[in-house]
Amino acid sequence: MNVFEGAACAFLWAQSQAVELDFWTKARWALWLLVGFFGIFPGIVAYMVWLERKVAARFQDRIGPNRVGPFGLLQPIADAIKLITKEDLVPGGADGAVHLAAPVLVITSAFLVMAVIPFAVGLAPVNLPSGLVYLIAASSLSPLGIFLAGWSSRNKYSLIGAMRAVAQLVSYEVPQVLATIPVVLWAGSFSLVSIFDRQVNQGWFVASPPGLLGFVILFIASIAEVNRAPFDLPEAESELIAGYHTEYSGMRFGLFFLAEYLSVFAVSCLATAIFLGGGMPIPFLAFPVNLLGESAWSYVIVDAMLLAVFLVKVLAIVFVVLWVRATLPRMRVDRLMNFSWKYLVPLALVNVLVAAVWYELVIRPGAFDAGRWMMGTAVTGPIVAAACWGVFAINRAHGARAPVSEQWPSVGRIGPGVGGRGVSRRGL
Amino acid sequence: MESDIPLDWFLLFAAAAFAIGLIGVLTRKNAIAVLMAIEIMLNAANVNLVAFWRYGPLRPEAGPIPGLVLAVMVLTVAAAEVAVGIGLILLCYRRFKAADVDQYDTLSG
Amino acid sequence: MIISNYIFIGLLLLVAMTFGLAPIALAHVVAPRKRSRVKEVAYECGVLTHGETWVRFRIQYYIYALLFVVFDIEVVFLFPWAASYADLGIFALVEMTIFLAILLVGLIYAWAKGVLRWV
Amino acid sequence: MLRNLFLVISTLGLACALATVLSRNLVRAGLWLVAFFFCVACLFVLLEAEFLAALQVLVYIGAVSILLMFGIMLTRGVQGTDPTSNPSARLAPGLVAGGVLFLLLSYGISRERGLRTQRSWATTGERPAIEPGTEGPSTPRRDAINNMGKALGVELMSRYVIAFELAGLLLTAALVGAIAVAHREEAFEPSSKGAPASSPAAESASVA
Repeated sequence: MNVFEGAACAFLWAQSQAVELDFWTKARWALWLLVGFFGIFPGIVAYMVWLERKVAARFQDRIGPNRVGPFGLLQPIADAIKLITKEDLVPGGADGAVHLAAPVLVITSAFLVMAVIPFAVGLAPVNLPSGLVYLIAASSLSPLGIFLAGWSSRNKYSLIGAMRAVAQLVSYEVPQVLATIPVVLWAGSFSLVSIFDRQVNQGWFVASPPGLLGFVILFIASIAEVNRAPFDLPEAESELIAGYHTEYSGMRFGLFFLAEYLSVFAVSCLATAIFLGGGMPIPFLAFPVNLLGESAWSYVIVDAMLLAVFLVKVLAIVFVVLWVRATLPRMRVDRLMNFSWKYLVPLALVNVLVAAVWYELVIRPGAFDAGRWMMGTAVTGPIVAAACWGVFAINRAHGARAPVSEQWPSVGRIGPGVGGRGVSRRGL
Repeated sequence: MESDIPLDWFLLFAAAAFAIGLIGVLTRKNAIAVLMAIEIMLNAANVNLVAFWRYGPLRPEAGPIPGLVLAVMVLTVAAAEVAVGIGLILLCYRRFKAADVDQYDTLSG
Repeated sequence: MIISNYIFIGLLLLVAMTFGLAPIALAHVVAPRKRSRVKEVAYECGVLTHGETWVRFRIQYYIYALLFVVFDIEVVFLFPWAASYADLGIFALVEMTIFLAILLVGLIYAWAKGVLRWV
Repeated sequence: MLRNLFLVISTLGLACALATVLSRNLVRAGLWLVAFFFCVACLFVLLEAEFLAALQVLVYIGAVSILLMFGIMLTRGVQGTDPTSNPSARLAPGLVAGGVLFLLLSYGISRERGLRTQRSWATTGERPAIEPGTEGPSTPRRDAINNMGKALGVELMSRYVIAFELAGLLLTAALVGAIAVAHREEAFEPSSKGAPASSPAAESASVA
């Protein structure tokens, strides 16, 4: 085994949870930290911004950035230079240290989330045994940073925006976390690498009724978690200027901006890794790992393909996020909160139990095959559909009975309850 | 391992944190600050629980992780305590227009 | 050792903080600095700031945070349950159904009480 | 190396705890408290309870601190300063009480012995080994440490199932009780004539 193969093997088989602090581990970590986290991920994020501007422009029948470099490809670099050379303003009454700490905390949270994503076989920075809990814990740091940003600015719009943002983030964190529980249940492990391995054997987790519902809930809640339209209430510029980052300018604002896109990338990676089968190109077909026999080159080629498929999936999710932003208007604040607590949370709770039923029907008997899958779908599919229908029906009935206010139209049919006569404020 | 951390280091850390929490409970007037100090004390207790679980012998009838289960329960109770505590503080704030524990003196003759 | 992984996490924490602080430090060197009173005023739609920065927040914020804390703790129990479900079987499903039903009572109470509305 | 790491983390943690207790600004106190929680999570990692460390960050930093911040915002001026707090009057007796408690506890720690092993706590220098290849009675512990989430689930579902269901009951009781206590805004609204209602910023309160 020559040096290259040794490196490749150390690189690829660094999958086990217990690592030794030998030379290869340290080299791998240094590579991840200096090249991955300092170079590649910020680069990807910079070009996501470019992509967003291009895509949004196309949706609006414009061209988008096209002056700096071919197709405007150097635009992110120009933006970075602009942000760095802007004056670094701190408002007079602000709490200086906290004002500085807030964007750093937000971007730290976005970075830490990426540490457990398995991009391909062996291409996870670390494989923690409680990786998913770690990931959720890391992502739960960002509401605190946003709150501190709004609080430290000493500006009432910042503070209102921050309080709203935190209320929204914590509300949507609940369904987001609950939606990942079926995955843990089916894989029997929190390690994202084990979750990927399990999907190699059993097909993508999204390919089952509870998995599909979980994926949809995770996707919606994640859009809200990263403050993207139609859930970008915290920065509703018509009411709150720029929300919690009103008083942030120059590079400090740039950090919030970067953290937002980094979070979009991270949640896309998370959804891909735990629901969409990671780098597997076809839902139920295990990828041939030793394409060219048992050699290091074979693993490298297969890994490159897995990585490419993974990134294509992530790109597709990111594109859908941009598409949603270009299509849907901003939600009203009361509906935003309702949607989390009255639709997503009950559905996610039911989904957890349905996922256990799916486990009993399909996974526990062993020997995953098409017949078992069809049987499981026939049983759990109607339950999931009925749960969705039931939640919507209850909400419509309740919303029609107790509208929020006499002026504000309620969801549901226009009936006698909406006109304002005999409206009960208490409801239900 | 060649240089393990001694058990009593953890215990001393927990004792010091607990004492600091006690200082907070005794000196602060603001009810929320008192709650924060109580959280410090509960965390100190958790450190003790986990340290004893890790260093002590296991009893077969208590399972492999009795200290951890207890720590998770402390976590639960601490969160519930903060939730209800802040609810009560809000109620008192509306009634007495103050969040200072000294001003809740309706019961004092 | 499993704990060795957390050395990486610690290093990543340092890298992330560097990544956050370095551009600000760079901007501190590169960017122009011209202080003036007007620039330091809080931005409120272009007029001078009006009144204290003292907004009275509504109790709803607390209610949502409270619900969040309760459901976060629920997740603390759901995660170990999900990870160990393969070893446990139907009995665990029944236990978790009871647990979720108890918590759902709380959610329904909040809903029926009308506190789950923003206005 | 581990010992140095412990010393750094615990010193930082105690400093943060002290800052929490002494800080006059409540939001800053909350921020120091968050740092203290993080240090405790690091200690859990050093104790090889990494699942609990993740839960610590998730629950304390992610949820409890947010609740505390909201509580501060709902009861104080937004800058969170605590103008009525006059720590100097009580600081001395408080410090004395804390110091005495710490001395008592450390005396106890230096003298106490383990219940079953009869080993002094002060001389317990090493923990039961879990390195792969070590046979003997520490095997269940090794499994639990290597897959802590799973072990916790099994324990909660079998041995501690009553505690688990009671925890659910406690959470629901807390939720219902806190809502019942806090959700009486209308009843106290007319009597509120503090600074906030009369200030011009009350208009923005309706935005909030």
